[in-house]
Amino acid sequence: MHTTKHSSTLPAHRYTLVVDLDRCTGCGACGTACAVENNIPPANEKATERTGTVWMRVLEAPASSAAGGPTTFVPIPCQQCDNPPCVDVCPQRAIEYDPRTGIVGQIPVRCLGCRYCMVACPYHTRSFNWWSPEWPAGMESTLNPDVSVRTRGVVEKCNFCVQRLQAARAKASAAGQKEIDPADYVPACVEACPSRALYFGDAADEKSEVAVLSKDGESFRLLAALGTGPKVFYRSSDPVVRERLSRTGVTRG
Amino acid sequence: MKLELSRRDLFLAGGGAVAGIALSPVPWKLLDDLAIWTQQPSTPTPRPAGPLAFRHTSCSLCPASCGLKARCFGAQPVGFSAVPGHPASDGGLCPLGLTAHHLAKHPFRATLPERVSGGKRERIDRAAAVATLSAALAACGKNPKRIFAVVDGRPGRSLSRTWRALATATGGLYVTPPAAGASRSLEALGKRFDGGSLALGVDFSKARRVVSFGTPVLTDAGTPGLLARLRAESRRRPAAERIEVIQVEATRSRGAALADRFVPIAPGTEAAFALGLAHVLLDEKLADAAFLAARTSGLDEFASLAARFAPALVEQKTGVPAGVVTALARDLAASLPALVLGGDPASAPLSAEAEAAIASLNLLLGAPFGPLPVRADAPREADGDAKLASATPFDALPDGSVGLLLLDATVAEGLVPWERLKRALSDGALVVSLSPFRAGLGEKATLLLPGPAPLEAMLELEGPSDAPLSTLALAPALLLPPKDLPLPEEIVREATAAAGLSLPAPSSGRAAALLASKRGRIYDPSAASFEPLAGIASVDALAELFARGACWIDDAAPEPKGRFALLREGEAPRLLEAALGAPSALPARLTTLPRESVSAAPPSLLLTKLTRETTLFTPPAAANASAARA
Amino acid sequence: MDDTLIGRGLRRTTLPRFLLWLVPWAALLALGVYAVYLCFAVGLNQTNMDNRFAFGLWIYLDLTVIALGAGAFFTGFLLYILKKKELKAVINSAVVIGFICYSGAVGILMVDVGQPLRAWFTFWHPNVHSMLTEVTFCLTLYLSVLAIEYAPLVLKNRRVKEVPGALVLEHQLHKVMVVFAGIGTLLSFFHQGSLGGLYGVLRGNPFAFRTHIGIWPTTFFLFILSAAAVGPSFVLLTTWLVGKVSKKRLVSPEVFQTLAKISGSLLLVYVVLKGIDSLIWINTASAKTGVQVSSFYAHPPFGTWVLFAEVVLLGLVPAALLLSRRVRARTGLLVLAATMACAGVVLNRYVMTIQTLALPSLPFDSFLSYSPSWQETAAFLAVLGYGVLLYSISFRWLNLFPEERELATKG
Amino acid sequence: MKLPAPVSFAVGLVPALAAGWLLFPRLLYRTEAQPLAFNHKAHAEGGMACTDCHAVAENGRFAGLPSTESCAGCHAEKGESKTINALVASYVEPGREVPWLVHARQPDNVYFPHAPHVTTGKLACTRCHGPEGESTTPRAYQVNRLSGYSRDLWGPSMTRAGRKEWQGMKMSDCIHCHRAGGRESACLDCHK
Amino acid sequence: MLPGNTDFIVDPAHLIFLGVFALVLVTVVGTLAYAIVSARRAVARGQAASILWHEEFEELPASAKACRHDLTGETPGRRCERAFDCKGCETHARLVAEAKPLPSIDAGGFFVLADRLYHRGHAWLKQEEDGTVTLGLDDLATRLVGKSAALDLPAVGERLAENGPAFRLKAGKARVRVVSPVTGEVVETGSQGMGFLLRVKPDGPLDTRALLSGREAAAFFGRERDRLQLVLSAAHGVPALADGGDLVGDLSSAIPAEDRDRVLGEMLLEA
Repeated sequence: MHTTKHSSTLPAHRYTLVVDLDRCTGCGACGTACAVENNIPPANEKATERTGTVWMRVLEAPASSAAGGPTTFVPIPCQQCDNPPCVDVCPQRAIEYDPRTGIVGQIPVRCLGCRYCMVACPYHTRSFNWWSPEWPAGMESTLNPDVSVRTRGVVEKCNFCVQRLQAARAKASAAGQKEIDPADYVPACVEACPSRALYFGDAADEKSEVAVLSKDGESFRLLAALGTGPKVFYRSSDPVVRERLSRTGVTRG
Repeated sequence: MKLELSRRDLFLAGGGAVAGIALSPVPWKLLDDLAIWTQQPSTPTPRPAGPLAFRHTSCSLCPASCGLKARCFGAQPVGFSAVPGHPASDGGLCPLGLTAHHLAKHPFRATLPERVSGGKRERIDRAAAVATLSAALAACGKNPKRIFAVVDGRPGRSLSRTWRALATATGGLYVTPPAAGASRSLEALGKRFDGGSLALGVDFSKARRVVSFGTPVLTDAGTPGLLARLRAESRRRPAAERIEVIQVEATRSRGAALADRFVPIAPGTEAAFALGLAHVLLDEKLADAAFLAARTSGLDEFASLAARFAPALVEQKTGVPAGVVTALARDLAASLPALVLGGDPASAPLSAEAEAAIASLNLLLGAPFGPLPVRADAPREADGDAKLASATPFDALPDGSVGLLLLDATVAEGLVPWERLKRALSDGALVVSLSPFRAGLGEKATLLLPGPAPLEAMLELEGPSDAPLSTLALAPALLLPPKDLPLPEEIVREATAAAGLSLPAPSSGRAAALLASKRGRIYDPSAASFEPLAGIASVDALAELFARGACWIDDAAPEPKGRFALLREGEAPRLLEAALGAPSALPARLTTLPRESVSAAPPSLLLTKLTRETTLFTPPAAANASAARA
Repeated sequence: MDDTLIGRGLRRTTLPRFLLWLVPWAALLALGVYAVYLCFAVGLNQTNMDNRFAFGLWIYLDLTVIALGAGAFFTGFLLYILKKKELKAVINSAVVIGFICYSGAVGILMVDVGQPLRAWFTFWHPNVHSMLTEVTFCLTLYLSVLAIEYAPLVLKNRRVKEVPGALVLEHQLHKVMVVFAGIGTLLSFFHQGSLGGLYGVLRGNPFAFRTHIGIWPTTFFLFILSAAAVGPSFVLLTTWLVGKVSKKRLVSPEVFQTLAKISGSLLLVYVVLKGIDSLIWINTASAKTGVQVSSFYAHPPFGTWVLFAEVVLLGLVPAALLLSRRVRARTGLLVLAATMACAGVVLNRYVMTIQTLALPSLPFDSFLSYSPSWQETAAFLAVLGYGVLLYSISFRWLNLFPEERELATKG
Repeated sequence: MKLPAPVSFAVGLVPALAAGWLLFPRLLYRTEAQPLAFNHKAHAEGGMACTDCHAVAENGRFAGLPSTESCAGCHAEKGESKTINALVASYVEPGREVPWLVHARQPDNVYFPHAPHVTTGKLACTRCHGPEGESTTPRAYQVNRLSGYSRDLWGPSMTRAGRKEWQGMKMSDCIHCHRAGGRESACLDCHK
Repeated sequence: MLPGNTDFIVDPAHLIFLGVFALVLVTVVGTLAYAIVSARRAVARGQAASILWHEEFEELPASAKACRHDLTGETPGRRCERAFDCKGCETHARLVAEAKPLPSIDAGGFFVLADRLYHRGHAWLKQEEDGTVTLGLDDLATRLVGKSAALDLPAVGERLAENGPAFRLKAGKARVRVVSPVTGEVVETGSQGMGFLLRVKPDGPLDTRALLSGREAAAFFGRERDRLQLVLSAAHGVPALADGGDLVGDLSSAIPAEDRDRVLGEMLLEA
């Protein structure tokens, strides 16, 4: 039987993303690689930053001090919460938390496009397909066959490139292994980041880079006070940046 | 016997029919199929075009020539990743490169020659293209006001030799674009060397502090993300070992926002600010005295010039508080070697005087040969070079004189502005572009001879001129060009012949020339290893390596003997005048996608997407154009 | 034809005048239908909603009309379950208004979703933890119940009842109406609540999130109570309005007073509970999420006046007015008080929808604005047009106010 | 004469049943011919295993159909039979891939990895594909006009009653087998 | 949603939720089905006319619901609760048992014929010797509808039900049905001139307990005259027949056209 309640024991894997804000230059390679990998369509001519389909968005946080310290660029994919606010609100179970990977999966073919999950997500990492996906003639041939194209009127979001996990699992199976080789499962954004600001791995493995990085004093999570338990960690050597970004923000408009 | 059919019978029969349908698969199967139908996306269905394979090549979209690892199904690449350890890019790849495989399907892609006549754009066949071009070629040289000029965005390639030969044959000009970004500073510094002009590169890993006068060192400059990575890695090291980036700029650009320190200055006062720093360095005896003594000349003259730029005056000129100037100069001196770069390819270049001041500052900080190593060009075929036309700098292109302008596919509008080109043209000039796109300069051409799109042809790629070491890749094609694509080089040759001119046969001796030099190492991406070039047995073996996406990297060049002039003949008064003169108006700045301006190709539609759908980028000019037309 | 459809003894305007009255509403409906067509054919990009403002005018409209339409269930509950006989005078009208509000809301909801063809998935793969599932189930069922409650009105039409069996069916339906009233009350109770819960469960939104009582957030109960409180007020208001427009006396003044008394009492209870809830929220929101409640009201135009208006100006004040005998004696004041009560709930739904979405959550986020596109507005107005059309037709040809004839005879 | 009630009822019932059971499947499915009359049996008798042509690659991907190149390994020349002549003339010589109509092709949003089922799960090919390997000519490919998918996904029987283990490839079939084996899966394990 | 569906979740929340949903659905559908089935059954049992009459009666103004014994002053102020179906009424039975045979009384301005029985829907019934009965409109109704009224009589062979519609008539814009005092089959149709409108063969022995005659009828007509005055005055705000004198011969011409429907409906007991 399917279970909707999250397993109380720690999942076997906790795929985790760590973003080193010191390194991010806001170049946009992560978002581009994500769009290429996940068959995200080109923009409609009327699209704006509020109506576009972007799974990996890089936001610009204002300078850390009035004196104008370095700007922080904050790449925001789906935070893959352990206690996701979106899963419970979906009226027809188009969102699923997989306790074995910690990935919050969105199933666009099940989605009716009510957008309740978007209202529920405090990170605003979900996109609604306001337009039909369209590619110029011939460009469909460049689509990634490992990812299906989502139609108009459904919600979609980052799923940590789960197709790469699927491929890694198949490869492990073909080799007769039970566990995947961690090197085989790297999301497109992490692979693409030219300044290597993104780390990805299984935090259930205590020795993994992400487990170590996510636990040190420089790491924090967005809106941690809301108890959503994201598996995307941010880190900065600057305590001001850490303090500023880890707040629950209702800034003065 | 008469059959009476009542309403009751009709109802019963209807009921029977309903029961019959209910007992057949119709409703249940239809329900299931309709349910599936509602889940059917009216979208393309991507299917693998063959088995999965990885292939290596290099990106040709900008001079950085990053290594590409292409994920292909059959012959179709569907995505790229960077190649860690690649000599040209060290694992970096920018958004442009990540979408290179889309460009062949770009809506602006042209696959047939196009001619603009009477304001109307029409497709023409190969013969018509040849005829048009040969007529124009034949007309050249007869009238000194209608000369031939060819602009080559990437000089030094084998194809460049053809263009030089063509310029020679027509008595025309072979034009090269100005240096981009940091290269301008390096050029200015290199020219101060008395042992002949030096080619210098930038090695960020050897610098502790980087001062950038508007150069997007954090967001762009050479290898994508390299300085940002180096700086971030140094952050967790002891304070003395940290790399710091100081951006000196009139506006808070993205690079300025990212920098450790941002020093806003009045526009056009870079020279004054640099001289102010020099003043403090010399006044407080903080400059690299050993380097100055051993490798420079004209210190006294320069010192007396710099003495005029006390921080108080600098504050008055630049708007930067005197304390900030002093503190910055002391910080630079405290963490040598430091590095100063100036100019941004996407905005107005710095004045020659500002570059001169920046060059002197680099000397005071002892940058040459450390963070600014000497580099040698990649080996080329030498034969007959002397007979070919030499390069005319783009700035020297005479106004109103060009009757036939040939723009190579590598010419990017960002470095070769159309407005400037237009000034060089005479009335009724034929502008031929070899760009595969009906965008950028390709859109401006009156005769478009579209060539292979990026990744559709084997390319000769040298790394950027500001890289610490020369690199060379003969990058294999990943995509098949469209069938019947008339190759522009062939059309040009045919037209040349038709015009009664002769051109030497196309050369393919680059690999041989490289092998003959026995310099450097070659990187094999599939093995992720380097091999000394000397160990390669034959040109064929080298060609095969290149066909697998290999990249050659030069050995470090020895430090040359000689001195840099802190000031050159008669430079001091000009510098003084420029630095003390009124600040110029704020340049109209374009914040662009990384390298957009120096790429000849329009951005992929996915980049246009990010421009439209995120707040991160302000729209680059090309994306705006595509938006307007879409 | 027309005059034989009008109930005996009821004075209605001439057919041409009636048709002329329908024209603007029909035009509104037609424009809205065109806007809806655009939304279906071209997509929801026709709206000004976006990824940040994922709910807009339509959800706000749904919440509002369903709250106002609560008069149907609550009058039914009072009449059939609590046997408040005097409400028989308005039950028909309340049912029609309820039907209009609910069918309008369901219709708009179908346009609001991106893939309406998949809407039935909610029934096939329900996630019962979602408030929206509860809303969907209850709304669908209750709309059916309202249709059943509407049927007797049609069956009693002067011409329809001549059909053999029509009046018999009406008679039988009337006998079981108590069952439907009971079910309607149950369903309304849950979906009014779950509409409140819709926002109250948003753990990621400290402005909307409320503490739980049992398994439901407090907004669940506040929505039920506020809807029940303004339902009678809205019935009062519409009855008065219909009377004004048609220039008829439709119900006796006692009915108004009964409605006002019920509305006022419930509103008072609601306001008190809302106040307590606000206090609890003010003291838990900042403690748990590190947000100062004052910062929710730091973005103009959503100042603290909103809370004041909601609780005092359009809550406590109309409650006091409705409960005052002297106010109740004067129709003008009574109508004003009922209007204020309705406005209070309209404001509450607005705040819950729009302010909730407009407030930034991430520390580097900003307060957002949203204004509906003409398509959204037209679809919204279409519901109004449809409502007026259906109500006008019902008023002309169905006997909505049983007392009307007698009041007319009395002169 | 008045018709007895059962007769009137039957007048409606019988044609409806006939239409539902006989006509409806014909309307619902469209039959398409395979490009070549491939003989699985002959190849199997020749000593070939399924995996000789349909193999799981080292990277875990299933190379579902052999390329024309691999066919040409044995059938480079015309001569042996009409089918081989057609293969050589239409595909080998022009270097085109054979556009086989794949009975088992799943919807685009489905991810079915062969490796965990075949290599790890040790399922025989026939478990899901049936006795395809014994066929002498390829079965006609039937497309559901509404969904556009192969009839094999639903199974040959309209009712799905009494179907063989290998007939039907709907999600419920996958889930039944997984549950029977105690292997729970998340949506994204099989959906992309 | 349904058990057996691969996606069906077995956990308490789902079971409770879906259970409640199913329960509500079954209740709604069941209740609706019950109402429809019982309505069908009522029609099949011939209760339609009775239900119709009761429904109509329910909506009549109070002034039209006076008990027959209220008319005669035996039980002043009594309202009929049985829709004038006196047959099962205990009060009626008791009073009839006590009452002496009613003498024939002449009512001023109306012909109250001794051989007729009057229904309060203003139809009269006359028992004929051949066992049939004839039906007609009483004097008040005849004068109310006027001479120009068009009659819509049922065809021979059609069935009438007591308190069901006997025939319809149309006078100007007014359309009204006349209630039948008897259950039976129409055997002949007449006309105003023939002295009767319908000849009906009653089902079984005639039960006339609910009909008025003699003194009751006279009182009834007096009462109806007053009621008519009220009904008319309601429309105009001034009392008609202010002199308390006799009614004019053709009442129909005295009623404003727009009120005729309402007046006729009220007087002929059609809501």
